[in-house]
Formats: sequence, structure tokens, C-alpha cells
Amino acid sequence: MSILVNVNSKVVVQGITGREGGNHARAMKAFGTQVVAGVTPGKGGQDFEGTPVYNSVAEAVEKQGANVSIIFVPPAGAADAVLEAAHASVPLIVLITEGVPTVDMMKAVQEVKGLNERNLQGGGAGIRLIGGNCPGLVSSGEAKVGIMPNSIYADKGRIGLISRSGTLTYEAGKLLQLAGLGTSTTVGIGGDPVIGTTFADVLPLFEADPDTDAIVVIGEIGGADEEAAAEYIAAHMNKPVVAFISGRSAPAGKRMGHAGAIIMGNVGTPESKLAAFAAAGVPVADTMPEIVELVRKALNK
Amino acid sequence: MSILVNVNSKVVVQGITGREGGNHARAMKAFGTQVVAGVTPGKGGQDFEGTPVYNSVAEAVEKQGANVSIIFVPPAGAADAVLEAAHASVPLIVLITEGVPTVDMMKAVQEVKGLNERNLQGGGAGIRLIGGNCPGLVSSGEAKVGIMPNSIYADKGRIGLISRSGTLTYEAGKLLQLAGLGTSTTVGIGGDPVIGTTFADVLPLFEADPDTDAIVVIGEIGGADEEAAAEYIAAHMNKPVVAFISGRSAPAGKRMGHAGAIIMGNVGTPESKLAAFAAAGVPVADTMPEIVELVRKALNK
Amino acid sequence: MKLHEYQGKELLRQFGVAVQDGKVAYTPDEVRDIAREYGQAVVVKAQVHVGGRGKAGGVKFSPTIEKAYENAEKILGMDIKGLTVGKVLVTKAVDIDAGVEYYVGMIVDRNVQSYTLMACAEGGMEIEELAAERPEAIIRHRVDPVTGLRPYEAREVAIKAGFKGNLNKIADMMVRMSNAALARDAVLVEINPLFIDADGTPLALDTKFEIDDNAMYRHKDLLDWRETAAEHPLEVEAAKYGFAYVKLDEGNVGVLGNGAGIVMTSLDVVNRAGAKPANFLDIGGGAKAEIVYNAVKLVSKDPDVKAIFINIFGGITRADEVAKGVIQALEEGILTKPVRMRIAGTAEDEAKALLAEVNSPLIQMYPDMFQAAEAAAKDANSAGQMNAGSNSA
Amino acid sequence: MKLHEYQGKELLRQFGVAVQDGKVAYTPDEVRDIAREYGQAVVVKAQVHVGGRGKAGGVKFSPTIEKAYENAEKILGMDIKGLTVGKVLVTKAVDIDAGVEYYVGMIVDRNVQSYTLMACAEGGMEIEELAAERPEAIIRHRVDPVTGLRPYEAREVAIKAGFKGNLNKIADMMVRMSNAALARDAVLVEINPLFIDADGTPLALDTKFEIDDNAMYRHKDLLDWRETAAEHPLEVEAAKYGFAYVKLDEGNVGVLGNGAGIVMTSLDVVNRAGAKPANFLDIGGGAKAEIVYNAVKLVSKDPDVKAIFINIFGGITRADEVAKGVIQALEEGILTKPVRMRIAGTAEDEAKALLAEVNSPLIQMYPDMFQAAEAAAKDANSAGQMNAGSNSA
Repeated sequence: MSILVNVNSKVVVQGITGREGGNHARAMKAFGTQVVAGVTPGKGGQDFEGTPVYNSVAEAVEKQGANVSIIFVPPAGAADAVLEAAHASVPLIVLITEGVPTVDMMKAVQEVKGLNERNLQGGGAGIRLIGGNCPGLVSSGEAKVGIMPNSIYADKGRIGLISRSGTLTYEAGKLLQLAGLGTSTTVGIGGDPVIGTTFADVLPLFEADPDTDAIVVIGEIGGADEEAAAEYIAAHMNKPVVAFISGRSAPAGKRMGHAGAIIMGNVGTPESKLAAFAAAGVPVADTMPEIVELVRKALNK
Repeated sequence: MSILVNVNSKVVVQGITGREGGNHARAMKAFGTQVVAGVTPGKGGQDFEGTPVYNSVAEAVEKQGANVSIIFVPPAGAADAVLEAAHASVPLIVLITEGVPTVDMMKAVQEVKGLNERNLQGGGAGIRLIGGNCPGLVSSGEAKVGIMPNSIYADKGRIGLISRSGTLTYEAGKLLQLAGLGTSTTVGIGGDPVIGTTFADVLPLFEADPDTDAIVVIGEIGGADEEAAAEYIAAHMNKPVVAFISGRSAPAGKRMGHAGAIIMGNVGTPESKLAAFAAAGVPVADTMPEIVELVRKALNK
Repeated sequence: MKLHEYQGKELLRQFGVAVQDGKVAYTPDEVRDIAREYGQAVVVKAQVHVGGRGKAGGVKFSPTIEKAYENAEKILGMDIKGLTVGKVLVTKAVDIDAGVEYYVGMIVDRNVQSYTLMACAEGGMEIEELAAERPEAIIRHRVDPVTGLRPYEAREVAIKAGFKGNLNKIADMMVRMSNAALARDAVLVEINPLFIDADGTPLALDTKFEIDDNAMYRHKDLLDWRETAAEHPLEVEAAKYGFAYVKLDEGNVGVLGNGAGIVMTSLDVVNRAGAKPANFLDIGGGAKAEIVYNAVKLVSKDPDVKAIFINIFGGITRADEVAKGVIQALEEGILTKPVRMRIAGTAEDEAKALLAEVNSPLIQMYPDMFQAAEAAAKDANSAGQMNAGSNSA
Repeated sequence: MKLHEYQGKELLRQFGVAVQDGKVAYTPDEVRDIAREYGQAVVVKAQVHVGGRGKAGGVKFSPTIEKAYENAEKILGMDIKGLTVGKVLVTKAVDIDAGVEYYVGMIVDRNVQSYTLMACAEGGMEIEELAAERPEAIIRHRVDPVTGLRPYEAREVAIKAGFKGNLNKIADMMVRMSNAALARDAVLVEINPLFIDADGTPLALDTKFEIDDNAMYRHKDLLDWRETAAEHPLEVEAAKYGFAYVKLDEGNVGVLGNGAGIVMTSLDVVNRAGAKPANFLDIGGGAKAEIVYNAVKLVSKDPDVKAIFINIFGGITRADEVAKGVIQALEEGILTKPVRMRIAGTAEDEAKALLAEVNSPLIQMYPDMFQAAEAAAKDANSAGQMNAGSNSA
């Protein structure tokens, strides 16, 4: 088992005829993911290497039963692509696109949350957005809906991984793989200031997943998502959680790469995050390799 | 008994320090309505003829337990006044103001409906907007939250009245009063193209009201509210309903006073409305006085 | 407020909609100069606030400069439904055979409490006709007034309507039209025909644009566009007084009352009494003597009006105030036509006393609206017969 | 994109916010002319993209024309945190005693996934200081990104913050600021101080405005405002390549990697190894030889950099591509500082073979990031000592 995506996930790729969309659709298929459809407005009726292409997500849902969407649409159209999928009631929407205007994301995230509520109240499965500017997610050995390298996630393990950073996700995954622990599901939530899903949203899923024994949270400076995660862990989690925080030596007021990673006033400092994790009893690794040690220690308790 | 407003209604008047707001606050008090507060931003702390004035609706709700709001704010601020009341969870909001931009009303009505849904799901009493550009509502002999002449509604009767037109509401009320039938509650829903409450929204309230024996619906040309009402009546109403339609001789394509009253293409024609009422078994009065005859006939069945 | 084609195009252009550009001209010479400048076939289009100008001969294809001049001579100064054409828009002609014509529009729709977007693959026709004859050909879609139309919705509508062309460009154009409608408080925006060329690129060939009068306070930059000359003079005067006034064709009874509903019902009652209402006039609430005076003055100016029916109901309105306004008009010699009125309100006795004092056959009060309307109808119809009689004499 | 005060004011003015107007000047003579034109006390304000210009002496009250000239001479050309002041804004001075100074601002807030409006009755201070010292004095309110701030919300915030003045005017100003933020994709808008005069009318005396770089494609009209001269030259060059680059103070190791997270962690690792990172450089995904070449070229230009630490992780990235980029820089004579790198990816053996071929001590590959960072730190620190030594000789 795993969370969010598995062998039964039927994926539609929004922007499948673009370069990125095409490359990653191919890689996802190679991983074993069921890529059932692509969407490119105006190219409906074509096919992408055997996968049918539709003009709209609604059509892909109707014709192919797609229940996960991954979006590679360029920034200017990315938020609209999210809303298209959400209004087509796709339960899981993964936005890979980097560089989406923040205001677009604010509006899209708010609307998706509203649709999610309404969907749940109507007895639906809910509607969840992951990202943007994220590497997507992968349930090792089952299905990948993302852009991470396939090799790291070939075999099922029992450690859940949630990360704000792209490359560090792979780095941590690789370390856990080499250590023989492996990952159950890896969720890259993205580093942008406004994203669809936060640490605290994913943690309960891992807590409930019988095939996850421990969770690694890879945070970074900026914002208070790690603090919120620590609070959630202290209140609700029984499984062990190990954390890592990147950018601990970054100076205040300087934006590190994406707008999320910036210390402003007292908000987002590594000290605040370390204190929150300490208060929640979550060990924080000083280096990436230490993550593995801390996970081992936590599992042996 | 009655619907929507009664002796227990605690009314806040938004715009009480304006000319219209002041005059009608006075008239409502004279009717016997509990006017518990006024709101005029910047004039909080003052009082209007003994009624305390607050800076915000939230404050009026908190301090005086207001549960009905009536709005006399000028057009440019009217939709904002509605949203203020709705976000303060006032269950009944009556917008008297005439001349509110239609786009403002579209946005406000949509948002109030959303808040209403959320409020109901949270176990609340819901949030209802009546109007704008309406005369408000009155439960005869109990409480008036509107601008209609007091004298017509002094004594309780057993006929419910719903009207798109202001003056025709009074005209019909007067006729019913003179005929000795009288009105239970009168609801002026307003003639603007976008309004908070329609005939079909009010009808079920009258159907459920033990003190209403029959209902008079005063419609006019334009839109399809009367058709929707007829449909509702046919499907759900057991109490007799009598209708009147004004503007039956108005030419197509000409806007009669307010933007609601216009026949466009096949939509909004008197023929369509007459046919709908006929199909629902609702007698339609040819003249105002005939309303009384038809009500009598219906009650004697 | 209705906009001319060229004004509506200007607004759409501000929001990035591709429109078939043109220049406004007031004389045939100017039209010739524009046609020469364009150096190709042009279309000369009357700019008047009235529908059906094409059928009336107000839109003419002009393959040569000479033809453009000729057509301008014909169109400028022509009368279309009572309005004189004072200016024309000269646009480059488009080779219609090199593309397809569609319809898109947005309208305030009380049934969905928002805008409805309409799209139809059968462009060029009047949408009213199409709606009446082939309603299923029109795709309708509610537009969220807070978010506006979104590209994905626009694409869906374009697909359903059967539009052929570059789907993203067409959707983008529809989104821009929606943005213009919301930002400019449109009651109605139409792009008809929407031309889609062989490359699939959309272009607005003609447009209708009407702005919500209630929202004009936030479009002060457009106030210059209001042209009193292009409207009925009585409508211009009514607007000055803040009255809702509509001139009705072939009427003989002037109608005024307080409230849209009561005036509409008054029209019905006049009809029922065998006459024809000449206008709709809502004087609004709180009828003071001066307001009534102005209203009577206005209606009296209409040569079609042979008698006036006043129908006032108000718990607050004082009947004597209404009477005073009418009497003032009589005393100033403005009132020359019979006024038949019903005033339900306070101080009816005082009103009667005032009328008894002036004791003019021109002013009569009746206990209900039917009697008043019947009297007015009778007066108007007999005045008409007298006129007819004198004409035949 | 950070805007100058005068640019931010221009944007706010476009949305109807009342701002303290002024004129931009590039020479003391121009400042004198403006002061003369205003005929009253003025303030001369340095226009540089850096905080704390007031404390640095970049803002000067000038009661006379002569004083304005003198102050302009002092401010123009002065250095504020490494940036040369090339222009000043001259505004009319306001009699601060005749009113009150407040703070209002809007910022992208990841904790509420929208904008947070901040208001504080203690204006004039830097909000960061205030937030640190008296957080309870700041009223915070989430702004709905779809509807924007509504007047009733603005009034509520103003009341809670304890603003004194005309409540409706103050709320209106805040709504307009919110409209500007949303329409112009602000990351941050501040009006500080917000001056409220004795009549209760608000006026923006100073403003900060920063626009989301991701949204610049829809603000092409503002592209002219981007001033490369006002930014660090290496940041300008980095932007050209599409790199995310941040110059860090007092560093000696150039750091580059693929992804913000891995670069931040690289900074941490350099610190841990006892050196100081001189920059943050994210080259993004899919590191091809040319990209790596450009990145190495860029970092090499920084005189603070004594050694370069490259940290690449990619399942898709090919190690040999990275090696090729570095080797190209070496062969072109651009690379003069030691490069210590860790490349996790495919084709590691090919990379090693390429490096063995050039066999330069300047380029070394390490099996993990710690070893690479430590080597870079050692090289950088010893280079520093050599320099220190040569300086002391």
C-alpha cells in the first residue's frame, strides 16, 4: 500500500504535447504508471505515443476514467489548468510548473479548497492539489506522478517522505534507498510561497498508512509550515518523524531561489523551526546522511 | 405567526444616519418593530433617537443581538453593506437601496448564497438576502422591515403576498385589507435583474406557515421567475396561489423602469408566464381588484 | 447607456480583443479620404443607437473609393427609425469567404443571477431571431461574476458551439470579452459577427455594447460618449429629471405613475380601456408637487399624447401634493390636454378641495385607476377622431 | 522586481491612492529648480533599491532652496550599502505635527496562502523592527485574493488598529492599495508612513512596492523600470542566464547547485566546513554543459570567491555534462580558482575519465558533498591566508 497514488491511479497529463510534458509522460510510463490520457487544447483526437490526447480534462475523465492529473502547462496557463482539473472533479492534481504568478496560485488554491469542501460534503473523495513548483509524488514500486528519477523509487520501502525541496527529495530518497530502508510514498509539496498541500496535510495520510513505519520531513527556512507540522505531530502522530531543515545558514531578508525560502522578521528562522521540532520530540538531522541514522534510531526504539 | 420577521426580530438599520435610513427607522419603530441598532461607519458611539449607532454590523450584532438588517446605504456602498452583514452572520438582510450596479449585485448574491450554504452546513440558521431595490417585508401587526406605508399592515390577515413591484405591493395589500382578508406576511422581492430571493424561495415558507391560507404572487414581464414559481407551485404547494402579472401590454425589447422588466426574444413574455401559471393551475387576475375575487374563490373551494 | 459600434470596439480593444479597426467620419469627403488611405475595399457603417441598421440600408460594402463616397452620401443624413445618421464608421472590408462568421455575446441574465455567455456557430444573424428559431444552436454558459470567465470554460464553450479555429486564441478572446464586460459593467456585449480567418485567428467585425446606467458613476471616462442628439429628445429631458421614461410607438395616452409596477399596470389598463399608451413614465417615490409638475410638463410636450393618465399609489405620498403639481402646470399654461387621475394616498380630501377651486374640465380625479384610465382613453380617442375628422375635411 | 519609491507611488496613484507627489531629479541643479517651483520646504530622498536609506543619510528635510541644493549634493553620488545614488525624489515636506503617522502594508503570506494586510498605529518605524518588538501592535487580516479587500473589512482593520480619522476615506485608501497589489502582482506593498491630516484624510508619504518576478510577463509596461545599474552586476548577469543568484556578504566560497534546496544545504555544508559561502546560485534543472559553463564563469567573476563548490544531484543530469562545462571554462582561461565538486548522477565514470584527461589540480570530483565542501573551504581559507600574508608582507 501507499498514499495518494498507487497501481490503480489513472493519470492524465495536462500539456502532454509539450517538451516537458512529453518527456515526463514517457518516464512515468516507463516507471509503470498508468498514463491513460493527455490533454492539449486544440490537439484533441491526436495521440501521444499511443496515449489518447483530448481537448479538455473533463473529456479525459469521461473517456478514460482519469483520477489523477499532472500539469506541465506553462506558467501563464497553469492556474487555469488546475481549475479545469478541479472543476472536472479530479481528486488529485499535481502541478509541476515552476514560475506560476503567486496571485494566480492564491486564487487557485483557495478555489480548490472550496471545491474540495463541497465535494466532500457531497460525498465525494475530495479534491487535492499538490504543488506548484514541485517534483510531484511517487509510491515506490507502484506509480510515479512526478518528475523524480525513476531509479531511486523502483523498490518499495517503509519510510514516508515529504519535502519542500526538489533535489533534496531525490537526495534523501537515494540515501534511504542505499541504506536499505527505502521509501513508501514520496511527496514533493513544492517550495513556492503558496502551495496546495502542506506537511500537515500529508502527515495524517502517512499516520494512517499501514505500510509506512516512519516519516521524514524535509523543510527549509521561511514560512511556518514546519512549525505547523511540528504542532500536528505532537498532537496527532504516533509514528516516528525525523526532520531536516535546509538553509540554516542563510541570512535574513535574502530570498533563496524561491519566494518561500526567506526569513522575514522573526518568521521562518531555523531557530524557530528547530525549537518547534524539539518541542514535538522530532529529531532534526544536521546533515542529509544523518537523516538515515535518525530514522534507524527511531525505528529501533 | 408569520414568516421571516416577527415581534422577536431585532433590526439593525445600516445607514441609519442618512435621510432615508432615518425616516424609515422612525416609521419602523412607529409600526412596533424592534429597531435595536443603527450602523454608520465613523459615527459609532452616537445614537439615533435613542437607538445606539455602531461602526460595524458585527458590533451591532454583538452588543444588541441584531438578527435582521435593513440597508439604506447609497448604491456605491450597498453591496459592501450586504457582505458586511452576511459575514457578520445576520440571518436576514433586506436591501432597500435602488440603483445598485448589477455586477455588484451578482457578486454579492453569489457570495451570500455561498455563506448561506456554509452557515447551514455549520448548523446555523442560514443567511438570506432580500432585494435590492425592494420595499422590504412586513408581517402585519407584528414587525415591518421595509418602507411600505404602516397603515396597510396594521392588522394581521391570512394571505401571504410576494411581489416584484413596490407600489403594486401596497396596492394589493390595500385591496386585501379593504376586502377584510388582510395579509400575514408581505415580501417585496424587488424588480432588479439580480436579487437575493425569488418567488420560488419564498413560496415554501408560506406553505409551511400555519397562519397563511393562500398566497398572492405579483409578477411582471421579464425573466423567468414567474415560470420558476409556477413550476414550484405545481410540484410542491398545497395552499392556493393567485397570480397577477403587470406589463402585459409592454412591447418587446423596451426596458420598463428597472432592468428586470424587459422582454428579450422569447424570454419574459406575458404569454409564457400565463401559460406557466395555467399549467400549474394558478388563476391569474386580469386586474388588481380581481386578485381579491380569485383569492376568495380559492379559499372557498 | 448604449455605445456606438466604434465605441464598443474601443472598449474591447482596451481589453485586448482583436477588432476590425476603422475610423469615424462625419462627411462623404472624410469617408473618401479614409477609403483612399486604406487603399482597399471598405465598409461604410451608420453609427446610430438603434437595431437593424443593416436592413435599413445603413451598412454598405464599398469596393472603390468612389463607391465609398457615394455610399457615405446615402447613409449620412439618412433616417433610421426616427434617428438621423450623423456619422459613419469606415472599416477595411474583410474577405468573408476566407473565413467563418460566428456569434459570441454576454448578457445579464436574471435566471442565473449573473452573466450568461452565449456562443453560436451561426454568426451574422440577429441573436434574437436565432434564439427564437433555433435556440438549440446557442450554447449558454453562466459566467462567475467574481472570477470572470476562465480560459478552460471558454474552450469548453467554443468546442460545444462547434467553433473551428485556434482554440486557445478563440478562448482567449472570449475571456477578454468577459473581462471587458465585468470591468465596464456591461448589460450586454455582443461580437457579431466574430470572424475567424483561415489561420484560425478571431477578429471582431461588429459589436454591440451597453453599459449599466447604475454603474456609470465609475465610468466617468465614458460620460463624453453619451450623445443626447442620438436619443429621443423627451428621453433626454426625462433623464435630466431622473425619471424612467420610455417612448412607446403609436400611443395617444400619456401615462405616469410612481413605481415601475404601477406604471406597467397603468399601460395595461389603458390598453384594456381601448386606447394606446404613448409612454412609460415612472416618477419614482415621494411624489412632491414639483416632480409631478415636471412629469406633466414632459408628457405634455409629446405631440402623440392626447390625454394624460396619472396613477399614483402611496401611503406616504400626499394626494394634495400631486394635485398641486398638476394645477401649477395648468396655471402656467403648459397643460393643454385633459388629465385623468387616480391618487390613492393621504390628504385626498385636500386634493379634491384644491381641484374644486381651480375647477377646470382639464383635470379630473377618479376613485380608482380603471375609471381614470377609461376617461383618459375616451378623451384621447375622441381627440384623435376629431383630428382625423379635421384632416379629412 | 523592487520598485523605487517614486515608481511605487506612481502605481498607487494609478489605483486612486492619494500620495505625496514629487519629482525625480538627477542633479543638484534640478533639485534646486524643483524646490524653487514648490516654493516651500521639501524632502530630498535617495532612490535606491535598498532598505535603511534614512539611517544612511539618504533622506533629508530641506527647509530652504539652498538647503535642498546642499542636500542633493550630499545625497547624489553617495554610497548606500554598495549602491550609488543616481537620482533623488523631491517631495513637498508635510507638517508632521499637523497629523498622525500610521503604517499599512500588504504582503504575500504563505501561512494564510494569500495576502495579509497589516495595519499599525505606530507608523514611521520599520515594520520588521515593530514586528520583532511589539507584534501585538500590528493588526493582521487575510485578504481574499479573488475578491480583494472589501471596504467593510478595511474599516474593521482600521478600527482595530486604532486609526483616527475619516473611517471611510481610510478604508477606501486601503481598498485601493489592495486593488493595486492584486492587479500589479505585488509581493509587498507598504505605505509607511501613512499620514492622516487634521481633517482625517489619508496621504501616502512613502511606499515600498515589489512585484512578483513570475508575473512580470503581464506587466510589460513596467519593464522599463527595471534598472540594471541599481542592482549588483553579478545579479544582473545571473538574471540574463535565468539563474537564481544571491550575493552573500563576507563569503569566500562560490556555491552552485541544481535546485534551491540543494544550494541552501550546500551553503550550510560550507559553513559547517569552516568557510563562508559567497553566493547562492541555483542553475535549475537539466544541467547541460553550457549552463554549467555559464554558472562557473559567473561565479569566477566574483573577486570574493577563492574556491568554487559545485553540488549537483540529478537522476537525469549527466555528470559528464557537468564536467564538460567546467572543463570548457578551464580551457578558455575563465576558470582560475579551484573547483571542488560532487556530482551524483548518471555517467559518473565518463565524467571522471574527462577530468583525468585534462588532469588539472583546479578541478576535483568528490564522492559526497561534505568532502567536496571541505576541500573547497580549505582552498578558500588558505587562499585568504595567502592574501592576508601577502598583504602583511
